[in-house]
Amino acid sequence: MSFYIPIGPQHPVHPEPLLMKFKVEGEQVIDVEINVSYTHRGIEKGFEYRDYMKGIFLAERICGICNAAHTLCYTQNIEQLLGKEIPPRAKYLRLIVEELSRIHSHLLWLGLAAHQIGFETLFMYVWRDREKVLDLLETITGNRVVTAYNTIGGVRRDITPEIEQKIRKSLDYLEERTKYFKKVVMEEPTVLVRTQNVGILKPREAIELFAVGPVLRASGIKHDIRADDPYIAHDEVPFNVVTYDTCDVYARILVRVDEILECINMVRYSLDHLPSGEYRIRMPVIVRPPPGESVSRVEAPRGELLHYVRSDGSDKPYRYKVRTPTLANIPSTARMLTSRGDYIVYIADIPIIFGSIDPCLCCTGRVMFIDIEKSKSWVWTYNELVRYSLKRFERHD
Amino acid sequence: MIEVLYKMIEMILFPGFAFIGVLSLLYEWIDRKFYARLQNRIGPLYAGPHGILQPLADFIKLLSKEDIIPEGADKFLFTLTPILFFAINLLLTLFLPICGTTGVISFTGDLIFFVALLTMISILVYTAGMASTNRFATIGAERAVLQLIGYEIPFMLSIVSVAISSRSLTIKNIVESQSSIWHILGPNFLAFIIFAITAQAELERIPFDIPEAEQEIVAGWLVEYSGKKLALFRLGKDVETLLLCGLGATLFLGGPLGPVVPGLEIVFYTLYFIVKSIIVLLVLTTLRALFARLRVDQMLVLSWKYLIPLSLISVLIVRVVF
Amino acid sequence: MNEEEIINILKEKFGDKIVECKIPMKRRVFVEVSKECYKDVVKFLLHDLDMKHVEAITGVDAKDHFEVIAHIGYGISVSVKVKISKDEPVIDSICDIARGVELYEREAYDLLGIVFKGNPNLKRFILPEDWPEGVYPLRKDYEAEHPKPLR
Amino acid sequence: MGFTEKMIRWARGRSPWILFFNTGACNACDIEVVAALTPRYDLERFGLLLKGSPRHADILVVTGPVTRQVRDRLIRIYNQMPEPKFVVAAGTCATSGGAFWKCYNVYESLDSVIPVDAYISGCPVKPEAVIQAVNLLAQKIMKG
Repeated sequence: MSFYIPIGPQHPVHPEPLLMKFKVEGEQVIDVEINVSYTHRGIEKGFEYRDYMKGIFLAERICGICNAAHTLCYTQNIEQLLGKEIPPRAKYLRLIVEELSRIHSHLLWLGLAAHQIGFETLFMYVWRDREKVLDLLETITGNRVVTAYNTIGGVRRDITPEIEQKIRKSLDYLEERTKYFKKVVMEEPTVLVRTQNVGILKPREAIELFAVGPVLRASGIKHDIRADDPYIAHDEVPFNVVTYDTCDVYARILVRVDEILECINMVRYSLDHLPSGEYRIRMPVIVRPPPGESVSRVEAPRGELLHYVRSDGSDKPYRYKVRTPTLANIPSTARMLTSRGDYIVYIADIPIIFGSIDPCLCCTGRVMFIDIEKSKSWVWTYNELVRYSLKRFERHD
Repeated sequence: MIEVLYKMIEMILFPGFAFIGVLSLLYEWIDRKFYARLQNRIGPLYAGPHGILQPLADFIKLLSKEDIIPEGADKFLFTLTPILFFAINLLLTLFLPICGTTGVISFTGDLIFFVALLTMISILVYTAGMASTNRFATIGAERAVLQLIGYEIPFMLSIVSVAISSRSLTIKNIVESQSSIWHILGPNFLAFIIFAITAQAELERIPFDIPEAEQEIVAGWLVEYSGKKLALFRLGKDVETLLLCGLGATLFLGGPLGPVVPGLEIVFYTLYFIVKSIIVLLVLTTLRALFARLRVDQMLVLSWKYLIPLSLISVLIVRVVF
Repeated sequence: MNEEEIINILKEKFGDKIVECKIPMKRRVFVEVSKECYKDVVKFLLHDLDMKHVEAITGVDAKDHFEVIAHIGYGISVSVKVKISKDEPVIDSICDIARGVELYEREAYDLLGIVFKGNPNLKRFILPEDWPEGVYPLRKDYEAEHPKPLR
Repeated sequence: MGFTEKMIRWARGRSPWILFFNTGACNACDIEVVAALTPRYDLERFGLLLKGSPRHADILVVTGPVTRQVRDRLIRIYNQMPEPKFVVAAGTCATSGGAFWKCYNVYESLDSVIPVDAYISGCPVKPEAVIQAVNLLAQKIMKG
């Protein structure tokens, strides 16, 4: 007897609204439809009504957690159009804020993953230590999460020596805590049982379905935009691409934890080699880039983020396209969530598998549902399901 | 006549419902406060001194909320299960020896009756889930029964090993047999560990809160209940926590026994009982804070592969020693 | 495998079908291709030059025609651009050679109305169910306004 | 009957259970509201619990501008909540549509869809502001 579980659009563990419809037999998941169109706000049309300077604030609000990556990608895109080169100090400052927001995003995800498998204590500890990074971001950029730090032509604020001391002190504390979390994740039996060989994505499937970021690297494929196509100061700051090859949720946890340690070293390195000089070049208030188009790519915490802009010489972009990392990971998630042959997915695994790609649905506001096996015919169409659940839930008064 | 009146007072007031109700709210407060402390948080603080009235506030608020019965739910069962759930739990607390070596009710072989009713509670959880015909509730109910199969046998065996070591099935004798050494210090230490793990499963708390897994199936079998019914369920669960901690204290830590000033036995007995059951409660709360939630199939594997053999060994040890 | 080599290989493989190509900056190649050989160019890039990663497909409503741009590649990003006429916006889909691209094509279909022949399920994709048929928000003629409040 | 009335109001003020719903926000406000539950800010001091099912909760915290698809889900969830319920609009997006001016798929503000009791401004909402809002709402409930 198979029936449907609609999880969402309101669900305690996924902060964002998404509707996942699972065809289930007993505890086994057979099929999935992921509908994430609830966060579609029509941002691309919004860009066409804003001039380039105001566009930064809209780009920032595409996704709250990885907004440093979005503003970086946006400003880099416009600078490529203008053909302007930003001063080296600005490059390093942008790199520091980008890596700090990556630490904050990965720690946030680690807490949420622990919450999804019911490990409340680790969730509380990780989020308590995450406050340290948020304090750092607040001292540097003035705001805890939405850091309006990058602007066209450089950065808005400079780092003073005492801020530098503060960063170094917090980083030592963070490094020691992250090592402790890594030990907990690797040794805690219930965590291992819930994450090992769950949500399998083989390397061939990962490439074929165009997975990006930690999901790709957890399947053993060594691709990272910071290494392949180094932007801002990534060619000078050394770092190694972290890969694990057990292709499951456990590998994704470890990839992200190791990446936190990498980011800590990168920020330390860039603090030691911070070039002097001014941190921004003068820009006219109304920016009018020459007609043309440009593509800019950034390694956001969740994967490879791509911005494409086409300008026609006026002060508003003619067309602005954003392709977010979670959009690229949705096909591979659908593949992970369906049981095939001996690989069985249980209902209890759904939150942790879907959580393992670190979904940032507001970025993905442009994705709707995917049918995996085309041959499947659903018992109900979408509207019938809504009517059925409406009748079922209606208040009895 | 005086006898009946005295029994009534005992039933209603002292070791009976009023006392148990207040004590169970106190236990929920200790549990939440200790759990928050383990997570480096402060826990409820502003409802009354140190937040001690927080469970009371939750209970009254739920009582005053509107009570919704979903259209498709089977009305009779939907309203009956919370009342039954609360009533059985309260009835069982009468067996616990709080202010003396015997509870309010005690007859020979009352341990078997006690344990039988405990299983009844899990069946009630299943009917509650099935009565509210919400998809999540049905899955929660199925998981409750699956879990019941998992932990019921080791739970019984750990109690049996205590019964063997004190050679009787009545709680009174078990308590008296522990006057020399507590069961936990003797060969029954292994039985205590199994009892703690399976009590955690009976109370559906973190490592085993699969039927109510908030992240996966919203709130499991509780999803449709609101208002008075939810209040009854929550209070029933608090009383059940007190029940199992009390049972743990009685079976393993020698119930209310301990050095006593001759005049005020009752006060001392109650104090001992409360202190010992709080110790068991703290053990359960640390268990709750340390682990992540298991999947249903993993839980069954754990209980059938590890817990049952362990409990059989403990019964064997006790049989050899006594 | 730097940018010039890619352009040379493409030039001698497809000859005159390559309308125009330029290198705006390091590790970026813009190639404009005629409509017929769009699929073979993508196939050639993906398999023979072993770029094996399609990042995105962008639809652009240039005033008199549509444009479809496929961004391909891990390290060096090659953007293959194709012009399609506005009254008959049909192009063959590259879903069969690149499975993960299904979403990007359906997004372009939903927001711009470009039909991708061969896409297995080209259905409503991002917009809400009650969105009127035939209205494509990203077209220049569409004027964005907020939905009317209910209360 | 003044005493029971006062007791019920005290109880409602002291144990506000929240239900969280993100109607298309950029989830900066979501993580800040959840951050308010973690050790440093710890909303559980006020007896606040994050509940999963609309039946259990009395305060609906909504973040983000309401998109068209989410509108009828939001109304259904609002109907499912038992009677003395309150709605908190967290973040400028919920109060006034925020930065998504001229984006076609977004309602102007939350109170154009459901009645709202408290507004928290800020983009994203700071955890201290969330605590302030919970306190004010609790006082408002206690005064009736």
